[in-house]
Amino acid sequence: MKVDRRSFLGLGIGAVAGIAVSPMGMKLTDDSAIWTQNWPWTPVPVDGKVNYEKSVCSLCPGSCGISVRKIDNRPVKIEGLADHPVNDGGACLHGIAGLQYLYDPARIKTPLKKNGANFEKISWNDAIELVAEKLSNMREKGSPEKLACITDKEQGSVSGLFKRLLKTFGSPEFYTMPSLESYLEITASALHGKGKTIAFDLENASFVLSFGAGIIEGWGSPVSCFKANASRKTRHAQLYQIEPRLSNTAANADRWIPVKPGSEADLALGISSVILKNNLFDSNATSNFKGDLNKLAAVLQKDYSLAKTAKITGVKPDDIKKIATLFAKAEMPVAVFGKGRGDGAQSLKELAAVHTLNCLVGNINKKGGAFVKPNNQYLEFPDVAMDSIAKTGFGKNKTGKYVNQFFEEVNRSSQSLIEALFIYNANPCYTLHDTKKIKKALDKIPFIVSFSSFLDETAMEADVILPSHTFMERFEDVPSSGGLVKTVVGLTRPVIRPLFNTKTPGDSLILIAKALKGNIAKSFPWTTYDKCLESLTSRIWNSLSEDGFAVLSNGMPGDSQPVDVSFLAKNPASLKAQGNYDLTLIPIDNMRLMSAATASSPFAVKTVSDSVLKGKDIVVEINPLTAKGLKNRGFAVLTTPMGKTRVKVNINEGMMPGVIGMVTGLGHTFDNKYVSNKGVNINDLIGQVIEPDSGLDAAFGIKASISKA
Amino acid sequence: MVQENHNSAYKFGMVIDLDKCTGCGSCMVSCMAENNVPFKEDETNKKDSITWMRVYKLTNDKPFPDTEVVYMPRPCQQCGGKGDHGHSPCVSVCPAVATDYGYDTGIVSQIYTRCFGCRYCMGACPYHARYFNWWDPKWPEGMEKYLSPNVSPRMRGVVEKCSFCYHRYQAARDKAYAHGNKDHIKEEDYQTACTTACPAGAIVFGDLNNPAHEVHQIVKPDPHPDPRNKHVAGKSRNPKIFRLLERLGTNPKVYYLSEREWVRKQGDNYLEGEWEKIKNHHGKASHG
Amino acid sequence: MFPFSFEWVWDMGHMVFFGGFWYAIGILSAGMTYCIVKAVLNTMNDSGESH
Amino acid sequence: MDSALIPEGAKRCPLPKFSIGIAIVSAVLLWGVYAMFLCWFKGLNQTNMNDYYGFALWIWADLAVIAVGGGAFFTGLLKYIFKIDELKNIINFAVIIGFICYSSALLILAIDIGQPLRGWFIFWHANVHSMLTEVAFCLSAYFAVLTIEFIPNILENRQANKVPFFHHLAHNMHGVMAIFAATGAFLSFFHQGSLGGVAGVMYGRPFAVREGLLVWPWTFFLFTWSAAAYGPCFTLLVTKTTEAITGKKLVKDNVIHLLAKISGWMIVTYIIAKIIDTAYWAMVTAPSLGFNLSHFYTDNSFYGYWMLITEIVICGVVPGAILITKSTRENPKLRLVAIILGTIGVCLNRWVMVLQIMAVPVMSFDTWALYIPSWQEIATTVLPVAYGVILIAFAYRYLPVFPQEQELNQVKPVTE
Repeated sequence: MKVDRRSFLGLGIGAVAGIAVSPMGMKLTDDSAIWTQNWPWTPVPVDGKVNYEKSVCSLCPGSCGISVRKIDNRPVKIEGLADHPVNDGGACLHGIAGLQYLYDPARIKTPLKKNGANFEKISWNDAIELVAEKLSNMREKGSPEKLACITDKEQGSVSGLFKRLLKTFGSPEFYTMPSLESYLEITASALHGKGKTIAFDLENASFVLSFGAGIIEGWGSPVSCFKANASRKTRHAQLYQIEPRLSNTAANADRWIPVKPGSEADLALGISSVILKNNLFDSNATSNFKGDLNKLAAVLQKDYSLAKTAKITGVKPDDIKKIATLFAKAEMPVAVFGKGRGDGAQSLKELAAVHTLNCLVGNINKKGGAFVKPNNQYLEFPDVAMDSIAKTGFGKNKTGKYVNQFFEEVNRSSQSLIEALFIYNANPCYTLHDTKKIKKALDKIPFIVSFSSFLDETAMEADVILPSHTFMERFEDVPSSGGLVKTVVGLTRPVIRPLFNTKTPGDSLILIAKALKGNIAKSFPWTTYDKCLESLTSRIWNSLSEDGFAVLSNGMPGDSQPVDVSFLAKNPASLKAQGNYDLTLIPIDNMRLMSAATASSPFAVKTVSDSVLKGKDIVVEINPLTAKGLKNRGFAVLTTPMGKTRVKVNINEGMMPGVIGMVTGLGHTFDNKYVSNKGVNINDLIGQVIEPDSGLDAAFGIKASISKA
Repeated sequence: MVQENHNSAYKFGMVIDLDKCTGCGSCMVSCMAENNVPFKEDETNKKDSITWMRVYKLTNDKPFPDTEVVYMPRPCQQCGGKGDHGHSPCVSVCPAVATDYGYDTGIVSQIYTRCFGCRYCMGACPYHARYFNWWDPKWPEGMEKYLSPNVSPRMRGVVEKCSFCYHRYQAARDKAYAHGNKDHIKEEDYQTACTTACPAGAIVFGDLNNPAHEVHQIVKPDPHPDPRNKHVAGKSRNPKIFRLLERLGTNPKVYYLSEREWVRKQGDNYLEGEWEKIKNHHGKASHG
Repeated sequence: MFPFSFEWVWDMGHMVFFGGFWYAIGILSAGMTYCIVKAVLNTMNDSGESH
Repeated sequence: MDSALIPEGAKRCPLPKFSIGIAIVSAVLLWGVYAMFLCWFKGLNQTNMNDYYGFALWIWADLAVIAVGGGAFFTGLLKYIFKIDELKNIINFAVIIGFICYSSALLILAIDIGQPLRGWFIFWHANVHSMLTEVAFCLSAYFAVLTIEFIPNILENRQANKVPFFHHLAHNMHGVMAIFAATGAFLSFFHQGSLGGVAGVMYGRPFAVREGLLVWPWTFFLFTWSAAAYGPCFTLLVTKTTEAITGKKLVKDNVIHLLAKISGWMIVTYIIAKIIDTAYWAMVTAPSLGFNLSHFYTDNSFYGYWMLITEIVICGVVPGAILITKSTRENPKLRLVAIILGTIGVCLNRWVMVLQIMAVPVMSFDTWALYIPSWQEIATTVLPVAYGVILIAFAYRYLPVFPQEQELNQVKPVTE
């Protein structure tokens, strides 16, 4: 058959028509749509049996109870635990995003050893051996006090084990990072004596005078504070917020009183001055003052008159008087300190001045007031075995009183003050002021052991990393802290089998102790940390393991407390911000960003406003009066004595003129693209200013200038 | 085509106390974790950042130091549409019935496998409650293991939005069935993820049709149409309670409560002088 | 589109809309069928004539 | 080389020259095709659209090409139903332009949707209450009509016409073309209207929403009317351009004048309706929702009153006035100005009814959203233009598109 053009054409048309009417087209169309509904690269979560586990979140000192929803063995969601004494069902965004930490790209999956600029993987045996060898050498040289340790807190069994290791090893160099809890203890110690802490009964107070405390910005135990704040409306209680910026707390308060940065202590003293002058104080309470009250009163009358205070603080004299009267006459007043989240730099002058207000109006250990209570004591450690090397070493003086001073001394000294450093749950290279200086100090320490779960800024500086399980993979006791009225211990429990080749920090320590042999091994008689925990908490273990928490004390301490105001009576000077520029840069604590050892999760960073972070640029807040010549959302160069950085500008009426606000918690540099390399770390721009009378880093900010980029 | 709306049915709704809201973001994260919402490297372009629950920052625009700020969480408003007949702005425009109005719950659904991504619904929604998957959802290695099987992750190219945690409704309904009481879901058995997460207790969720539910007691919805606007139904009889853009007649099921007048005023648009005239009538129980 | 897809409802909306649509499609296909059939017939007639 | 395909008696440029021209335009086309595949394989993150701009450049392009493609249905309606016979001299070209416009619109829609492989759900799972559903159905059906209307012209190609079946088919189709044209007009009325309805029914968007008749908002009728009014302007504009490029007169002036006159009166009546609609919306509809007119026009310099004035006065009243006045209409320069303005006017109207709706904030605390398209969006929008140029070039070269061409371009007998 001859196929001519015509029949070929006909054939073609016929074929096309045939295919068009055949079911093939429809089948293909349908199949392709079904394929798009089941794209293999879009995950399909596996179903299974739903079950819940109780645990405690230890991402921040809040110690909230959590309920982890699991599908078979797979945790899928963290929620607040109903009826938990701390948070009663509520949860903060960081806790809810907790599972993201489990799968964080920056997690350390196996022990690491620094080799030149890089890390190489090593086995647990080799890692422990390496650490033990270094430490043994130090003891052999007779200088065990050259081993130092930095953790996040004093309380809890893990810190307890670190301290114990140091003690039996022979070193007094145990430090904790600054936290609200540490400031509460320092304040209590200065005014009421050692071994005590302070709590604020925000749930019942009828008038809260907050000196910058970010009650709804992560201060204290955040969820508990949120709840107390929310109940304020129904209780008709009032909140006056004193700070330079319209923070969320200030916005939610009944009144916002803008105050010049760094003059909060002066305002508190000015208010005390009014209270004393106008006889607004509680005369029963003043009987608890041991001496020096008269001296303080004299100082106040002289240096903190209304006019002078108004001049220093920028608050109108009438307002100061009004606040003093309202506060003193309120049924249940409480003055709260700890700017922002309360874990940044603070001066003892400010802490003491604010707390003196509580003492003057007699609300100590009264409902709705400030509670002065003994520190948590629920762990029962057996005695530590110490040999003579240990005893001599342990008896030596610490390098610095607080961690800031420690780093300063290490930097200053020409000799090698510290030869080995343990760092656990702390990120000083990120969270302390003048991070360059901190890194320089770490460079001077020849052997650093990190117990971090994540390869963060400080872990990067380590020589050996003994990676820890995250809080979802381990047991740990979590004592409540941060000004919470109740004293609660929670139990963090593993909700998933460890994902990587990591260990509980307690187990790492037990292994190190055993490798060090002798008395040190003897002081760590436990086979595992879990057994150790059970025996240390044996008194409350039943309650811990069954309910997930144990309430150590519920109500308010009944006793009256002696008050010693001799520190303030010496009339310590208020610290000035460093530098000679016209403006002052201050940190802003934002609830949606973590700024302590734990970095924010991807979810948390996602919620951050574009007026805080835009692309990779940090946005600073500035009043229109100060922002002359700058464009809203435009670029600017911010200069402080510590350096320069490019920022974006958010011109904002909620910021006091003359002040620049920059959020904390950005500018991380580790390997998690969802969280890191966004904005700058404000601690790079602020230097530390040590308060001479206390040894605390009290840099509330730094002088700065800003100009068009 | 007026359908019987909500007769002997649930009408789930929410009231958010803006005076209690702290802008902390718990609701946003709880929502994202509950509903398998993805995240990407840069989420600072808020115009392409999927946040079913978004918290807006409102300001009174007064100069320092009289500035005030309030946070406003905005889930999908689950509009009942004009006259509350179920013709929500988005549902009525979806060409493929990929979003539908549940007359038994009052919830606006979204069927991801049905949606073909025309985005008409997004244009129709004045609340920007709808989000498009411009990207394939991707999780860092291993992180997909935390995804919940209750909500399917969405593929690229479809629209998604808040569902009032519909899977929780289904679970509560199953529970009610199992207890032999299929028509009565307990208030505490069905609560959205944002509601339970809110540490300030600012969100109250429940059945607006059920006088026993707290949300009903707070909102006190007026069963009659608004005499000033025939499209508006279910207006709150509490003068401190308002809905977003109520005048458009979208009839949202999300109510807001604020003591501050300027906040209530920002809930809608008013011509000059209009607010002064109507604020005193606002939400009054004119009849009933 | 068809009465057997599940969102189909026998209401005014569907009947008017699809009534109009199928009516238009009907006219178009009938018209085209007419033209094609007639063209085939014409072609056959042509060849008849030429032979 | 290809002379066997060129209509008898017509003079065309040499094939190499033609090929070079086509190659240049094809390069642009390929650029668009590349962008199109990027969008299909990588997804719509290739665009600068976002959750505020779910509808953007593409939807505007869609609406605009459909509006200017309205010349096809309207000319068809006039020619076959109202029996204005002169229009037979331009109807083929109007149909081709319409065919290009509608196929482009369908292509853009296929790129624009997030799940192109599920695009058919709009038919299968149709929601009859959605304006977009109506658009999809009528648009596809009308595209079928345009194809049917285009087929006879293709079959009239010198070689194709030699096939008896094709010859008869073309002839028969001409015979019943009135029925197809009527169906086309019916379908066009609804899809042009529904495209207007897309905006008008968005009662959550005070800038878009309109009151109306039964289920149809006023924008429904305005869109149909404007497509009928401005579509012929575009037909005339493309004809004029083709004449300029080919350097030949292709359609007689009386035909052009007639179409221009009809277009003029349509524009005038449309613009009166549009002014009434705008005034009612500005004074009644928007204020009832709490909006002043100034809310929509005074935030930024782009979306200012200038746009409203340009659309209604400069590109509406002015071309209308030029085209209804005999003297100005028959002045080639002024007529050209009018048809250009008219084309711009309808495109601007579609821009406003798509993009400004998205830009205007509705919640009092929301902000204006401005948008600049990505190169991928621009390339895919230029793609249909290149495709159109190529199709017109081929059609002109090989099909007897303009019945008056030969008459108008007779080579004068050389006097010996």
